[in-house]
Amino acid sequence: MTSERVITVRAAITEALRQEMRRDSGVILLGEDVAGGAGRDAEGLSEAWGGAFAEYKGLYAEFGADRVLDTPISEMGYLGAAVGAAMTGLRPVAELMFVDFIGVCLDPLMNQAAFAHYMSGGRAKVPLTMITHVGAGVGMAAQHSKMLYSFFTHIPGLKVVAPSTAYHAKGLLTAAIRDDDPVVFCVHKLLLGQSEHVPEDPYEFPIGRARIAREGRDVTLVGAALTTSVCLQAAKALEADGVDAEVVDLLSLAPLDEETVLASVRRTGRAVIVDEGFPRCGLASDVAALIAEHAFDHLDGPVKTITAPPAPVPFSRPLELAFMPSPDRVRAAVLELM
Amino acid sequence: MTSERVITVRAAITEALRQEMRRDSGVILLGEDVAGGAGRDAEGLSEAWGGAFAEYKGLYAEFGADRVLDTPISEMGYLGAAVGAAMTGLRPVAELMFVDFIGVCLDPLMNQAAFAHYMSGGRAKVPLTMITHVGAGVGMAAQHSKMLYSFFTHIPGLKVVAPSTAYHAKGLLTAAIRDDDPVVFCVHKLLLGQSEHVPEDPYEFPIGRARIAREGRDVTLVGAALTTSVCLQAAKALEADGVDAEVVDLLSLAPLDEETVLASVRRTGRAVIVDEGFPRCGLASDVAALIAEHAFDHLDGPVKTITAPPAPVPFSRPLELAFMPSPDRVRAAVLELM
Amino acid sequence: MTAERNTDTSGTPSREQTLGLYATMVLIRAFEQRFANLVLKGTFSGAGHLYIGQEAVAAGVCAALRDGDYVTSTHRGHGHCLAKGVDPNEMMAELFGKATGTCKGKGGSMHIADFRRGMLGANGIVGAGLPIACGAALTAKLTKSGRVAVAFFGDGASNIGAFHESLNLASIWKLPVVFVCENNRYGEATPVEYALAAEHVVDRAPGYRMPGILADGQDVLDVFATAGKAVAHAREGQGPVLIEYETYRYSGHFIGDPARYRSAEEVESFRSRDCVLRCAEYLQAQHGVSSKQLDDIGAEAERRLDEAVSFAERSPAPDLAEIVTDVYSGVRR
Amino acid sequence: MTAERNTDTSGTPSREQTLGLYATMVLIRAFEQRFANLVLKGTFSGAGHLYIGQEAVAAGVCAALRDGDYVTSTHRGHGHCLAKGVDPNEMMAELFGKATGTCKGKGGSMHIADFRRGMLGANGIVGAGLPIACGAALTAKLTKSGRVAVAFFGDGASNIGAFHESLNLASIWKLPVVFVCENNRYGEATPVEYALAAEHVVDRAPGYRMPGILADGQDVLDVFATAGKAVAHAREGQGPVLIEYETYRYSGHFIGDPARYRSAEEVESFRSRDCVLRCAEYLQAQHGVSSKQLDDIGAEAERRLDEAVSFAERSPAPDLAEIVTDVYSGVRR
Ligand SMILES: Cc1ncc(C[n+]2csc(CCOP(=O)(O)OP(=O)(O)O)c2C)c(N)n1
Ligand SMILES: Cc1ncc(C[n+]2csc(CCOP(=O)(O)OP(=O)(O)O)c2C)c(N)n1
Ligand SMILES: [Mg+2]
Ligand SMILES: [Mg+2]
Repeated sequence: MTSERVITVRAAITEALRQEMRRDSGVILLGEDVAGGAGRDAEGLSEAWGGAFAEYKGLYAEFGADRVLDTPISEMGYLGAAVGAAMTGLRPVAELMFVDFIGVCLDPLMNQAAFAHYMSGGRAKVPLTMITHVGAGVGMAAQHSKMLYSFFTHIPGLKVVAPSTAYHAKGLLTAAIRDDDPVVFCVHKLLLGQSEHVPEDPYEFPIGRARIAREGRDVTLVGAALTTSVCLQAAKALEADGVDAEVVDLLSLAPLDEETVLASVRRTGRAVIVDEGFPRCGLASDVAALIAEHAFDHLDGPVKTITAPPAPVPFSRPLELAFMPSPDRVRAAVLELM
Repeated sequence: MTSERVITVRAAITEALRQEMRRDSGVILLGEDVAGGAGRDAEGLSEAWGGAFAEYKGLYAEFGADRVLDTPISEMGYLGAAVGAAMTGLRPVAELMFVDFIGVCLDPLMNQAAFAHYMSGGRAKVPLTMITHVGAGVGMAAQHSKMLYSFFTHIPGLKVVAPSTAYHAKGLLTAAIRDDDPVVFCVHKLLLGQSEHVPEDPYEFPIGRARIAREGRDVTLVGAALTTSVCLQAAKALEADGVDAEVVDLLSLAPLDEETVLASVRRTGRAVIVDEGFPRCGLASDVAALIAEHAFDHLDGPVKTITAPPAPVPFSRPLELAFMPSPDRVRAAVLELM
Repeated sequence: MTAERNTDTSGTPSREQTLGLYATMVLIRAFEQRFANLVLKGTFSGAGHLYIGQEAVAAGVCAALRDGDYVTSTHRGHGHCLAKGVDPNEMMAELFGKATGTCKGKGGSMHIADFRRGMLGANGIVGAGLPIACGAALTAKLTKSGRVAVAFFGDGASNIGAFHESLNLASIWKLPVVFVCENNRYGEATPVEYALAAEHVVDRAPGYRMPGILADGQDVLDVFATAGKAVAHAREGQGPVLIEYETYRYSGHFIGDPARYRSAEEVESFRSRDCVLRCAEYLQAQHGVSSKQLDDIGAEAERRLDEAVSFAERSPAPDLAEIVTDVYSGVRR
Repeated sequence: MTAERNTDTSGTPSREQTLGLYATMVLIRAFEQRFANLVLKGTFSGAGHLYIGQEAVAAGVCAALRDGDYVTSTHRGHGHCLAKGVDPNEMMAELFGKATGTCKGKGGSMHIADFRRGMLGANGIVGAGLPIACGAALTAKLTKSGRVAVAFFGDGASNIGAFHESLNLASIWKLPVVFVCENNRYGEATPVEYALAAEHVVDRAPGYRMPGILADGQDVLDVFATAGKAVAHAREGQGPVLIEYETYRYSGHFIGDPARYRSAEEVESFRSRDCVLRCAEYLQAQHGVSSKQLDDIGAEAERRLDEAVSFAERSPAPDLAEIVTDVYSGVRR
């Protein structure tokens, strides 16, 4: 595979956007500083940022101010506008810089975008994609480090994806933009710089499909976003313990690929769900409950969950690192099951 | 018990507020039309509403405009102000008329109230109570009928209660107002008119404690808010099937009384969780996962969950009624377990 | 039954246009009366917010629009729907929760929407329609469709964040959107003079570098003329406009609200300037329309509603399987 | 090391007051320089938003406040904290994530709060401090404590809903709160003239029936005088005031931002009006303060920061058990 092109998750996101914006003139991008230096083309100061996480560099240069729109700090306004634009024929991609900011703009997503199709008896279409950044590990504390993807998963009508690699980031974002329903694309900040092989041609990774990131016989580790790599590291470490762990990478949180999860647990008889989100009413308990209800007869032991502690994300570096699920915690949980 | 005083949940809420406002001059009430006719005292037109659900009637008359404050339609503004008032020594009770409106004001609750104590290293205190109305059954469709208590339960730092009777409504609201942490008080609209015995003297029902609403040997039914009565009706019907069902009424969703739930399931060996909320990442899966992880060895069968369907709340009456968990669905689920 | 679509979007309406405006107002009032009676009879559940008293605003504004133009509405949206040309049969069926309703019975009064008519939806969330209208206007601007979006909202909504963010966004992006504030003096039981830290909602327009117009919302001619100017301004690419119409809702906030927060004199003072009566007088005085003609319009509205009600009554309830359909569109581009 | 608390809250500051203002500005700048160097050295992680260039606003406004008065801040809050009297040792320890920090190391730069000093918190959410300040002002009003609340926020924050709702609420309730907008020309990489649909943020004050003041945020004397008037107005129960200070941040939005969205000339034009230099010149010209005295103030600030940094370095990291403490206060009334 050495000759294959390897790019980062960040570059994969840029590429998916560029290709879809070329493919369909209805695709627009809006958010805070997705370009930067708005209105300063004359002075040659435009596209100063290309997004707070630099995923949009080059898009303003190629598609211009009509399709790459910097917004004021008005999440309720521009996310609601994205919903209205989607209802009337465009395919907006709106960025919510940090998922934590959903506190100021949940309504357009929940009561409007997610429900419009249903409330209109199937007439409204809201082909909206919201890209947002989730997760801890960057030292930004409680208001900039949450996962919150369980909120979106809870809301009927929303589709929710969380890529774990550059390959899936490009495929899922492409699928999200082409989907006629609102999709929340949750990318973990610590994944942005990670690289792997990504085909140059446009492709979709289907929303609603999980993958087996590693095959194993003894226990099923379920991960999403960053915790997929945590599971893979734990699985590697468990080899020394003589444990052969399978790793399921959810990729789509809604709709959830229940069959892939259940089939794996039915094979292994053991399950540990690893989720960086908060413990209560989160993704881990959602998947654990699915297993406890539909794979119960195949279980050889309790369904274990490993999540963030029941606390806001702390600032202090050692605390923040201990806050996030680690391969050691996963390994310890598995060994308790064996 | 015939001689005992019987009042509605609505009246129990009024009484708890009146007694706490008399007890502590720092307790204030604010929200939209909690009085009504604001500024019209001169014309004798004040307190026209006493709240959209008439739970506050008489409070404006007794405590006046300084302590019963009508607000503009500015949930972000007045809920945020309630947080600031709580940080500086008052004990505000803020009403969010319908929980669905959290879409316009989640931030003051999540990033501010819930996290302030933690982010300040324990220095900030936010003795805020938010009263909000949840649930379907009143024909108000998708934007006025959700539960959403799982959102609050997900957020570390918040306490969340959901009374099922007038007795618990008064005791939990009193406890919430006296608590130094932010508490979300979720009352189901269909409970407001239900009556039972409520002592006249002030009392607290401890936050964090569930109750056994009915004792039984064969299966544990777990309910909250309105579904507690659904479970009790199912339990009654199951007698004819020869099934002796125990009913656990959660009352507090955060902190959760894990011990009461687990002890019951360890006795009965079977569990059905009944929750009017949406299925994904909700309360039902949270409790089911708790059981699957910590009472697994005592389980005689899968942990079943009964929730709302994976859809927004429909308007049409027959659809709305079928949308809500029913005793029949609970009974059927139990019979599958026996 | 709606006003003939206005092409000359400025000045005084022609005789036919005025007759159309009158017919629209009469239809709206008749519709709301029927609705109120049905709710009071307990025919169906749910919140009902009557538009009676404000008919001139919906009629006048929508008459200044073209079919393809967009409208976002509120919890008090029946008038906006009818004026925008939504079918009364489907609307009534929706209120009955029937499968033949505008939204298959899934939306109800607060969510009536008809995308075929540019009616992007009533809304149960105060202020939520403003950003959506900005988005529709953005589509119009980027696709150069020449369309305009109108956001209807109330005096109470002018104090919520979405109002602020929408007006600012529309102004900096020069969006073809007209913000129509129906100042009916109350947000629920709260008087506007208590909740609004300004004399008029339009006093806020300069803070967004936006033209503001204050007009008599009980005079359909005034509404038609001012809306025409604002819509033309937006359509010509000159950016958004904020209009405040001074009006009044005769009934309580919802069906059943005794409205104890206002005096009988106040109600009377507004009723005495009733938009329907004044339009009738105008038609008779200026255009020699006979009372017979006016009665016929009233009778036609009643006939139309008999038809709507029986259509709704005859229609089937949605199949229970519909509970879980239309959650996802399932369609992909 | 903060400005001596001002009692005569109006007019020109005395010699001593001015020296205090100068010392505060110098301390803030020195603190931010140290902080920036430590971040660039990779001493600790996290976002760092420097206040350099805007020192006159924090210094001048807080000098017009009393100890018991409240302040809500932003993501760019170090200057506000220092000016309000928060201990530099504890602040530096907080930035190091140490147990001795203002927040036990749990909050970090964007959440520094010190309730003992009325400092209700920096905030990572743009606009979130405004409603909180309204609430603090409500406490002051209802308890008749005579206190005042100040909400610091940026030009970018003036376009978010919380700004609108807070100003309206403060006005109708006549709250003793002063809204201090620091217009430093940018919200992240977005120029104010693009994002703000008005020439000045204060142009929005009339829409809330509120006095608006526009002043030179690079002139600490002007800031002190205007803040004094506004604070007095609020303290006397005359209601809220909106002040806009025209200022500039010399560095990028965050430490590491090359700030390619602005020209070198623009930066220079503001640097040439530097608040610290101008105050120094004023002290020399008007009060015959020697350059030696000024140097001593600078030296004292550096000494204070040597102390703060070594305090932070010497301090222990929080125990890992602290991850789950302070989630609930556990206390009950
Ligand atoms: C965000 C939000 N807050 C509160 C409500 C409850 N509510 C419904 S209508 C209404 C009053 C709206 O007043 P106004 O905007 O003047 O419209 P009007 O009812 O007068 O037509 C309120 C407070 C809501 N639906 N949404
Ligand atoms: C609600 C919200 N939206 C976006 C952000 C990201 N953000 C942090 S600071 C900032 C710019 C703020 O600009 P301004 O208010 O002018 O303050 P300044 O940085 O200039 O001091 C933005 C957009 C945020 N923290 N919160
Ligand atoms: Mg109104
Ligand atoms: Mg700024």
